[in-house]
Amino acid sequence: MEAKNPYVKPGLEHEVVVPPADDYHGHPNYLYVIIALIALLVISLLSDFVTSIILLGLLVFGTALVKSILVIRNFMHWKYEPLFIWIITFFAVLFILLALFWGMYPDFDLVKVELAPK
Amino acid sequence: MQSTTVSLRRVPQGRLALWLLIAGELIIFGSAIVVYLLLRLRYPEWGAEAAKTHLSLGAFNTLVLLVSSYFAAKAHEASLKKLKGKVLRYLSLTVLCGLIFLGVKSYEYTEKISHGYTFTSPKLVEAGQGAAALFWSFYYFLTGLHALHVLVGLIAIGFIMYYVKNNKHFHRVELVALYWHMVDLIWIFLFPLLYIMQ
Amino acid sequence: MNIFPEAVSTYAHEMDKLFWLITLFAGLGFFITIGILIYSLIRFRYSPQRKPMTFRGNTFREFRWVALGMALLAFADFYVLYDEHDTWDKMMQSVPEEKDLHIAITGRQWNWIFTYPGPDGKLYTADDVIINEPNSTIHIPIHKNVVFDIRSVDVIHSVFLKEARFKYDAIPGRTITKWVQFHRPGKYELICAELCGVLHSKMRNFIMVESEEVFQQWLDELYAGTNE
Amino acid sequence: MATHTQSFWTKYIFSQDHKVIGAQYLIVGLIMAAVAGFFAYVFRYHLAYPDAEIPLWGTLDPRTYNMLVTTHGALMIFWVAMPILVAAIGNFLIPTMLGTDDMAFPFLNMLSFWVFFLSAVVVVTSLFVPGGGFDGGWTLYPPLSADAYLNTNPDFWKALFSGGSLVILALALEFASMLMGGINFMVTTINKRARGMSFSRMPILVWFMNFSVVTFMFSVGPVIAGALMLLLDRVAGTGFYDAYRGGDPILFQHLFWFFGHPEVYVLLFPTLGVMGEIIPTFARKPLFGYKFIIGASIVAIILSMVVWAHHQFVAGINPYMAVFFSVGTILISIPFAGIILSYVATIFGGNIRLELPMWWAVGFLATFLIGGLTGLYLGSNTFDIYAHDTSFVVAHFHYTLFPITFFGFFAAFYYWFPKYAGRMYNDFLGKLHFWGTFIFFQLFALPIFFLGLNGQPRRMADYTAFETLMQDWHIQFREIATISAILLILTQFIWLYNFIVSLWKGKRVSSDNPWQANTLEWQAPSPPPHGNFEVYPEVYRDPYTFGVVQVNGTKRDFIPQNEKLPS
Repeated sequence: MEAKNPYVKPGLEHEVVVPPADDYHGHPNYLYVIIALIALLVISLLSDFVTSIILLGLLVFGTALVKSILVIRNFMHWKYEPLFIWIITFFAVLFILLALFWGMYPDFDLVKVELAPK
Repeated sequence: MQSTTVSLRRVPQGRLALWLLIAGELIIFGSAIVVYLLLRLRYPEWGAEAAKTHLSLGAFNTLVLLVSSYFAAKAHEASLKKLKGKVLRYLSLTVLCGLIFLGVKSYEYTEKISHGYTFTSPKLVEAGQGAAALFWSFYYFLTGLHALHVLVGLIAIGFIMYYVKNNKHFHRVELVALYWHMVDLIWIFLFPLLYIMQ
Repeated sequence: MNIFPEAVSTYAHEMDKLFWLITLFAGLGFFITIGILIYSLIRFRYSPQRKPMTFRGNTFREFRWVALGMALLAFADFYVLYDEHDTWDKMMQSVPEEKDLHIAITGRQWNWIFTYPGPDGKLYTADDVIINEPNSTIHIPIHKNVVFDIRSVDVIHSVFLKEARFKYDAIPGRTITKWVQFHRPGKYELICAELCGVLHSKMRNFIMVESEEVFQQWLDELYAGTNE
Repeated sequence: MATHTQSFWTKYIFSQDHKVIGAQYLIVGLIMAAVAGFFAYVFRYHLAYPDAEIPLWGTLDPRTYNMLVTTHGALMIFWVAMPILVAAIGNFLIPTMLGTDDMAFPFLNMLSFWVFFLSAVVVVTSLFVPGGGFDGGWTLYPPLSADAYLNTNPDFWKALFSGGSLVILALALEFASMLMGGINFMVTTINKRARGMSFSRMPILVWFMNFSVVTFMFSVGPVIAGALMLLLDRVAGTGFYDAYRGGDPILFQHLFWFFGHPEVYVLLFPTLGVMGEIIPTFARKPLFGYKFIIGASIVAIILSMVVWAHHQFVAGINPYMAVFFSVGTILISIPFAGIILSYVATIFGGNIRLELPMWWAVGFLATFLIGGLTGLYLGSNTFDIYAHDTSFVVAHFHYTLFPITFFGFFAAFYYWFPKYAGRMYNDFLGKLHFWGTFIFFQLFALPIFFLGLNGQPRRMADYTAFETLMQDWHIQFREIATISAILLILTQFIWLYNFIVSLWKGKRVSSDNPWQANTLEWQAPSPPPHGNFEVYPEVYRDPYTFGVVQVNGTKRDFIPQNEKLPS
């Protein structure tokens, strides 16, 4: 059966090129996911009525975070991927962005900078 | 199947490459967003500028992108069973959503530009509000870069639809769907940063 | 030939000492490593009869010599950091309370602009005296804390007084406040150390360090010159 | 393997064969090295003899001097070191070492080369556009590089076809090309290993190649965003780096060095990998601390993402923050010291054949040691205040990047030349080349340390304006450096002659495995055909099984990875 696969070269059968059809363990019900996403969008829009800046930030970024996790986990099938993928797409990216923020913050927001006219 | 001794081989090479590409893209966008955040914290007056963006249009665009992502996921599901008609239908819906997104975006741009909030906003600079002008530079930079990715995604989907039509490369539907979800993901963060945080 | 230019500021000697400390560690590291390398090349050169060793460094017993080398380097590193911290604190983190002279030094393509406080003794007031010409010489008193406000109007420049071990970038939009105290009179070149355009290599001014009285006399002349 | 016929175009130009693509990268890299080397000759000559007419060039004005220095730096880092070390060596070796036929994505590989070629064309074009080439330093610091910064409405096309914008565009293309190549390398390594080759049996070079591209991939994002913003500042008149419009020049420095520092490791890792193959083979001894080296590299990669601001100690950054970055910088020396010491430990106790590649490896270790140890001076934040932007820095990074790029490349060249050319190089000319390069390089770079310590700033078109920099010994040292640099460049012609003559006239190798090494590429025919192997190998052991053994009654001191021993 493997030999019929046009992507498999003789002698190199151990190389996985094309996913077998039963690659995924299952599919989430995408309809529930999209409904949840839209509900979160509506919640984040409620921020117009929120005056407290902390609550606003929490609400807006909290919903964005939950939305992104829903998209990554379900639409992008992250929950079926091996650890390696998690490391490169999540931990590494997060580490780098946090490092960037951490390294630049004292230079940008803890110093006095003037916008002198020319 | 000869040897799949190493668990990583479970990931076929196309998807692996796409994940690596996504990691790279997320860092590019992420660092632009980090820069935006740092300056946002420095200039409280950016809140007033953010209030001038069109919240309802932004929200509508978010909705459109979320729905398009849903269609892309459905197309992927159908592609595994090689249901050609279904894949094509869902992919065209995705493209439609992408086009609506770009249309709304360009309407927003023209509206903003007609009010004098351009890439460089010379009016604001002359009025001594250089920092406010910088907000608009960031607005166009971030959304423009994102729109560019939407455009690239649309072209890629076009190619994939052509392949699927010829009953080829069904597994590539998944790759383009992954890319499309990434575009969606970036917008999920851009929307609150540019539109909501006033 | 001296390796360093003459050390004329209060922290210049500390920096030179730091250099020799690092040189001690780096030199030790260099000669030990090169020594082992050359010894191995000579002692273990090819011979058909030789049976090479086969250790792979996977056990700690085999690995300990490399671990020792790393530990020594770590020690040297942290000793250097510990040793230098006082100097760093003095140079960078604490501007002295008594500012005997407060000057703004502003980079411009391609010379330095110096702003002296006017007769009222305060900087950034209407009576400030501005010296803005290529190759100009400014004067500062010896044994006094001179505080510089380093600024730039166009591109990035860098104030470099090599005898004082004083070097800070001038960044547009920022005022960077640093201090220096000279303890030897003389005329020192003020170099721009950051590429700033075509005439970067001609961007030069002088700082004349002299006694309090002579400086005061020069300052009076400066004020008189502007009053004309 | 593949026996289908190929036309000239698909075989040599738009080839998808990893070896041809490697050769293409190599050729473009070497041409750029010749250009950058010529520039180095011109401005070194000018530094030693400021008023003299330069042979083959003429007189040099300060603007052209800045342009040459800038272009020399940018070319050497991005168009010489990157393609030769990462792309060429990686393309040649990764598939063959893994015992497979080609890269995971041959088409992407080809695309990656042609995007790189385009970037090389763009960067060379940038030298000839009206207004002249870019002269703002290869670090592209704004506002100097964003010279449209006063103008909120620049002429778009004129600004786009100026030297600086074209350099930024070329960089963007180059990054895109390297990202494609890097993804290809990683996918190849993960999915296309020979049967039985687990991660712990991979040659150390393949590990290091992957570390290199991972470091590149994860650090390049910020500078891509930053460079786009810089380009917009130039062509569209935005104010991202304009302090008077709310932007910040320091911003670019952060984004640039976030990439710029890991970039050094991107270049260092392939060379360490090459040494990790050469040293065990010629010491006839297993690599010391294989797992330790891998672990230390991972630690170094993680640390390299949090040390970037040591390039900015004098650049007005928060002094409290500088202490953290100094600690990080100094910590990162420890894993690299461990790796270098592991190599020394590999040499210790071996049965050392001092063949030519081994000379280059030893030369690399000795030279790079100086480069690494002088990093201590610059990593110490206090001393860096004095040493920053002086020639000390110049000497330091030449002492690191020259051995990395050229010793690494030449070691790899002489080691794998018999495999990929099927012929042997001339050993005498090779030795001459090695000693010439080694000695003239030291004579070129050592004086610059002393000039720098005496306070000579870098990037100065001439020092005639400063009396304290024109003492007799300064002038003599500059002359020594210049003459050595010229001799260093001339020495490379020996190599070029050797290369070309050996390629066509060299003695054919009698064995596919002339160095008696263990890795899989030596089991392929020399030169390997399209598809590399006649029979795809299966791997039974790690690649460093050296030491005298009895195999089938005969005595030898190596067992190739794919040799099945009767148990």
